[in-house]
Amino acid sequence: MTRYGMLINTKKCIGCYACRTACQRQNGLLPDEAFIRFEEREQGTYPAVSVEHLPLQCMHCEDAPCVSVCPTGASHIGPDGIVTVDHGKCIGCLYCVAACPYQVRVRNSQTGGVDKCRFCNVSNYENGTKMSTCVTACPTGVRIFGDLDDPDCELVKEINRTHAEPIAGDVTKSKVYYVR
Amino acid sequence: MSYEPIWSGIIACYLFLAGLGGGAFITSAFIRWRHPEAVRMRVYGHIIAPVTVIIGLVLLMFDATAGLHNPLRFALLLSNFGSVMTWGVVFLGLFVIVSVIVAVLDLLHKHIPVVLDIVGSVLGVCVAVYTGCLLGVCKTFPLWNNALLPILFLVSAVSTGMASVLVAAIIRHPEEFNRVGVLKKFHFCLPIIELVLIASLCFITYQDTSGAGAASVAKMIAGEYAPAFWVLLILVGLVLPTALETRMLFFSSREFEESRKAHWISFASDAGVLIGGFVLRLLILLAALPITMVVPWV
Amino acid sequence: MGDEIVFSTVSKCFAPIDRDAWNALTQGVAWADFLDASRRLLQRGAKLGEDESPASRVRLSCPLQDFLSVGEVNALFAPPSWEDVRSFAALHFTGGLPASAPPIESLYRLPGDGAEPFAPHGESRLPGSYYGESARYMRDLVRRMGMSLPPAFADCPDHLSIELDLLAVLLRSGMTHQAREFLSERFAWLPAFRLRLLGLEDQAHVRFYVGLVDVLLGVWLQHAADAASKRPFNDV
Amino acid sequence: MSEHAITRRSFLAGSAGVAAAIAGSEFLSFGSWQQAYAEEAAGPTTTAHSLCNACSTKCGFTAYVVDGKLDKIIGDASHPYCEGTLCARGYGYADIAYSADRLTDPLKKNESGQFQAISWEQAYAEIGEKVQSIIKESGPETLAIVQDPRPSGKYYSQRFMNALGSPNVYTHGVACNMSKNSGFAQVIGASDYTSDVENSKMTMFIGRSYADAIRPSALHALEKAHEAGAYIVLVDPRLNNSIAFADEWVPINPGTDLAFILGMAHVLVSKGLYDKDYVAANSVGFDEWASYLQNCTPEWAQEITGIDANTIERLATMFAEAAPAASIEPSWRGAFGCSYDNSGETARAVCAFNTLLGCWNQKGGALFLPSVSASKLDAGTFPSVPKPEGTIVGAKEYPLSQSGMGVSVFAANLATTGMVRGMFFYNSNMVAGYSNPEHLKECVEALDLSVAIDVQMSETCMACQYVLPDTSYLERLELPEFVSAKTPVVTLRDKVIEKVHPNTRPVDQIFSELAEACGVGEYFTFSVEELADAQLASVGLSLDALRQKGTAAFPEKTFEYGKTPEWKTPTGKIQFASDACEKAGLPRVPQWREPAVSVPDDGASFRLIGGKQAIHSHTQTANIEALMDITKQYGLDRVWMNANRAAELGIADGDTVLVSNDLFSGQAQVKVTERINPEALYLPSHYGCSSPQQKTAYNVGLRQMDFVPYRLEEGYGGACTQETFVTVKKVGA
Repeated sequence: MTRYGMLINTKKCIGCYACRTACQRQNGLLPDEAFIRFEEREQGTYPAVSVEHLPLQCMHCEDAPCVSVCPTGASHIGPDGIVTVDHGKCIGCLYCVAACPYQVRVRNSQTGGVDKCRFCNVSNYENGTKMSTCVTACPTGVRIFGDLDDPDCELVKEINRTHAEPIAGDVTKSKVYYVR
Repeated sequence: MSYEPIWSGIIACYLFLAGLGGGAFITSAFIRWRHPEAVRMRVYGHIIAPVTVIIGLVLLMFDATAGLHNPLRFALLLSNFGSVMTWGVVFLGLFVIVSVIVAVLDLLHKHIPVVLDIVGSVLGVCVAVYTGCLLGVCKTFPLWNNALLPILFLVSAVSTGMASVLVAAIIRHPEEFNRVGVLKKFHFCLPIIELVLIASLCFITYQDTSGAGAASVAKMIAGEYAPAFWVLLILVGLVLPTALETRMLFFSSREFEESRKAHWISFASDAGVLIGGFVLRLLILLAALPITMVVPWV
Repeated sequence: MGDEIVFSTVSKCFAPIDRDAWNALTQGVAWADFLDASRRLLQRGAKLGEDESPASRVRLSCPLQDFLSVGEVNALFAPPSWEDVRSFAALHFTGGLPASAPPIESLYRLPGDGAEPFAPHGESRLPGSYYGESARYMRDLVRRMGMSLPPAFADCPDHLSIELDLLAVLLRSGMTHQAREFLSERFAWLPAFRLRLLGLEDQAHVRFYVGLVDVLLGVWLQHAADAASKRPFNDV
Repeated sequence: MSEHAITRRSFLAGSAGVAAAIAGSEFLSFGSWQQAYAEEAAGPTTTAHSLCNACSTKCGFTAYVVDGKLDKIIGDASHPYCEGTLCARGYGYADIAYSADRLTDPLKKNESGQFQAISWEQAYAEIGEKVQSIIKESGPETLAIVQDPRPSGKYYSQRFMNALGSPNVYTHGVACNMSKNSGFAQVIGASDYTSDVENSKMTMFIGRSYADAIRPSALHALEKAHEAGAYIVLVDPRLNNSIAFADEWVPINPGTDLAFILGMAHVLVSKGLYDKDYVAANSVGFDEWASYLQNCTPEWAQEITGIDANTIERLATMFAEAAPAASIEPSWRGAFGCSYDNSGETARAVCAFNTLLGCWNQKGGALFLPSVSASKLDAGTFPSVPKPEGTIVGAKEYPLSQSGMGVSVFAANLATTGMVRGMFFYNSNMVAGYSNPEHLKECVEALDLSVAIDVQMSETCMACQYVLPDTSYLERLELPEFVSAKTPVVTLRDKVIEKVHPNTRPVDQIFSELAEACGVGEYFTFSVEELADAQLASVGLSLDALRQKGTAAFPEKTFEYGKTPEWKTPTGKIQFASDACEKAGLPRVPQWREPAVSVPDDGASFRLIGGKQAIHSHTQTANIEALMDITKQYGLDRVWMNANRAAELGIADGDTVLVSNDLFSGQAQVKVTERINPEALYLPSHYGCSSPQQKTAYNVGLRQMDFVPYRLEEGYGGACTQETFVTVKKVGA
């Protein structure tokens, strides 16, 4: 079975927002509709300071709170395990926005519906379609996309090598792993 | 880091009106049981209940913009029984049906089967509790994600429901208002319970390990919402009604209690309860901050 | 017939045309006919693109006043000079200026499908950007119907002038049903454009243009209503 | 019902010349069209290669055009600057083509100061007449043009000005990297070099951040260097985002980089750790400098820079150990491109220090990369323009300034004297970006003729009499761009989409037609296609071939390590000592020079420093909604203040403060951070747009330049953009 997932190496992230704008272009999003959000943490005191940039996007949880709270079934988990919003079913109640622990769901200010990362890089991964996704556009190669059930793919090898983990532990069975 | 609340005024109205409707129905049932002579007040309660809930539902539909543009999508609301909102739709739907039937029967001076009163009251409780659970299952918000909130919303719902019936009585039928002593005593207790629940909610939420709870409480009681919290919710919504009712119930002569002046004092107290009920929901919606991944709220 | 004169006249008012054409349009009988046709089209019960018996025209009052303010009606009865029109266009139908209000549909719609036209006030940001969906639709439609766009409009096919011109062509070609459908779909952005015009300072001439837009809006309300109610929900 | 010819005339033309629906043609409703549009996956897709215009790097990308509208853009792997990835600005700035704030028609300011659309014919006629009368009355040297170099723009603007007989062709360099380039030229005879970061053992960055002012390939190199274990040092008052791939932050006091370099040089020289053979073989004036350096001890430098003497000594020693696979990176605008009265001298010190390491053209050191250029073209088709007499205005007063860039603001400053009477601006927002905006606005308004060519209403456009609407970079073919790299290439900005606004014109056409109107049309008798093709033919390519590939390499010119370059200085050697500097009133060897303005030690004052953010460039990207939305969501327009200083002033994170000095005063929110030197207040450089026509950018944040007085660096002419201080006060306190 294919179980798509992603690795995000925050040690390489410079917080440049290229992934956000590339994603907007690839997916034709509105200027204020971003599937990737960022947290930036500063630690230490001057001059011994460190800074961490953390990009967050839909974790495509196997135990997805957005899916369980959605009253119309618009948010659902597709056959390939990708959490998907059926735009024809969404009423825009925003319950999923409130329920998502990662706050990565956005309201489309034009339709009122809710949207989020669609793991669009699948097309690139499966048949090499040229895209400007967060994975391919990142100038420092922060992200790796792949099949979590394929032990030979780069994603799984890199997760094992770096001991990457979901950002908030096991709470939602997230399929996005982080190196921090 | 700034945070834009997900829901605000319209949803606060909806939560408030849904609770108020449920509370009003319960009030009517209570009046029928303990004050059968206060017929008018009972009718008011029975009218207020469906009307407010329906207004609330319409507001909810307005807030769900994508649904508003494509109304047929609302038909899908019953497709996921794992969702609290779906259960809410069930409760609200049944409640509206029952309360409308009861209101019609009452207006036509037909007998209302007691079983309808009981079913309606149970549904009223469900609706009120549901408004709390709706928020409560959002694990990301410590201010919501606790078992106190549904109780607080239930108490507030009954309190505002009673206040609405009492206000109507003061304006239209003061003579009945004078005769519902048990109801008033009961009504008197509720803001005190609410005060205790709000204090507990703040204390417990403040201890949340993520920091988001503390930040939410701070935002509510000491931050940008502090004036609304202390003046509108605590003072106008809880302390003032308690103080006024204490005077009316325990330190006034029977004559004064039945004077028009006293009625207006009660009116002020009940209006305070209604204001407080709305502000409570608004603040709970606006002040709640989600748990962040790495950057603590300051 | 003759409804198309309303649209072809307003079309020319928003387009860059030369002095002779402007004078021919506004100083002769043509303008009176335009006003006459507008009045008729705004009558309750009037049917777009359908002939009426001369008798039915007699019953009528002055429906212009139902849709237009007195100032606007006066402005319509005394159209501005070509110099005034040209200088108004230079200030307001030109992009990138503080008081820009180009009559181009894309600018008043958010990108993407099914967008509700948005009402911008005064000098605030226009909600859309150039060459949106409506522009591509108009481009395709014009092409499909075997016509071509003049170079000056090559890249804003959803300019008000072109939309109106096409409507006039539809009516002239007897495609009444299609004209109604086009009317109901295409004019939803006019309230937003109207607000934009009202926010301009140059009120003397604004009244003339708002008057024209109000004639269109009146026609839209009168004739699009039935078409709109037939429209199914987008989807479920 | 009468029927009039006029009302029956249509804008639409049918195939028979009559506008009528053709029998059998089908009307398609919007609803059905939308459905069809969605189902067909949105029409045919075409692709074209272009070059980004969001910053001066000009990365190559492939643009996908779906049904005539720009869709996604993907960086070209073959382009040496982007290597397949673009930055946020590139993705966002492409929206400019469809921006609602685009200029659509030629504009002229009327008596009441309002812009009004006029015809191109009128604009050309009036401008041409004015140009000719200025030339007649005061000579062509009173005309000037300022441009931010772009492939076609730099060619056509220079040709236009020279054809008129004026040598006054300026770039934005005065407020960018001119002091640095000029200082470098004094030492190494070249205005720039490239650090071989990815192969280095140690590289030091002074005021430059690859992660904030992004050139993707540079970022790739930095990442590789970090992974290979190179020691990367950031010398910057601010902990910039490059720290992800760096090992040490040196939080230097702003404006003191020169002392820091001198301190390190002292260590190398006094301990004999420098490459003595290299210095002896390749340079002149070393002894002079060495004797000056005697007093520049690390302890001395510590006093000035705030950096511990041990750190200075340690870093110098590490450099010596890593040499020659080590260098100080050339930087760009950052700390010494144009910032201080000592910027040019700092640049000299940087090159002098690198010489001590013997790292020129060594693997991991500092390289002079090869480039290719078009050879001379057929003078029949492309008539050569006679070289104008005289030198560029400002060269006399600022003898060290690079004539290829020129002291543009000095020229503007002469407007009030009548020595400069007419100025053109192409793709340049001088008024908002180069020095004090209020002052520059007055200068431009004092001109007898001022013409701006741009795509949106910049502050410079606002100050001009005429504004001519350019097509956006996506709507035209430009001349080939030759790029120096380890393997040099030539790249192409091809036309991606049709013109969005019919009445806009591409830069080549505007200048050719302007030239015609000014009576020098004989030099512009060719099309941009012809010229591009001829230029490419001269290097063995063709326009068609380059259109297919976007980027073509010249592998035979590939860089080789170890070759000693030819030093293009007056002495033919690396110059520790410079006669030209002495003549310009500066020391012969790089010596410590205080910044012109020192910050009062009153507890409330800060030196105001600028710097790029990864999502913006200059003032031109601020009006892009997708980029400005990031600014707003993450509060990127906040000023950065050191946490201790903030505590002393009673300022908390997120507070609104009043930033003021004697020139300007404005409110901003504060980011209280440990990431900045206590002496500095960082104001991101992209905000404070004062052009109401840029409706997204207008009034967001503060503009650094508003706080900067008009001042030029001695000898070099740099705009001294950080020679200013401000006080900060909490609003409502």
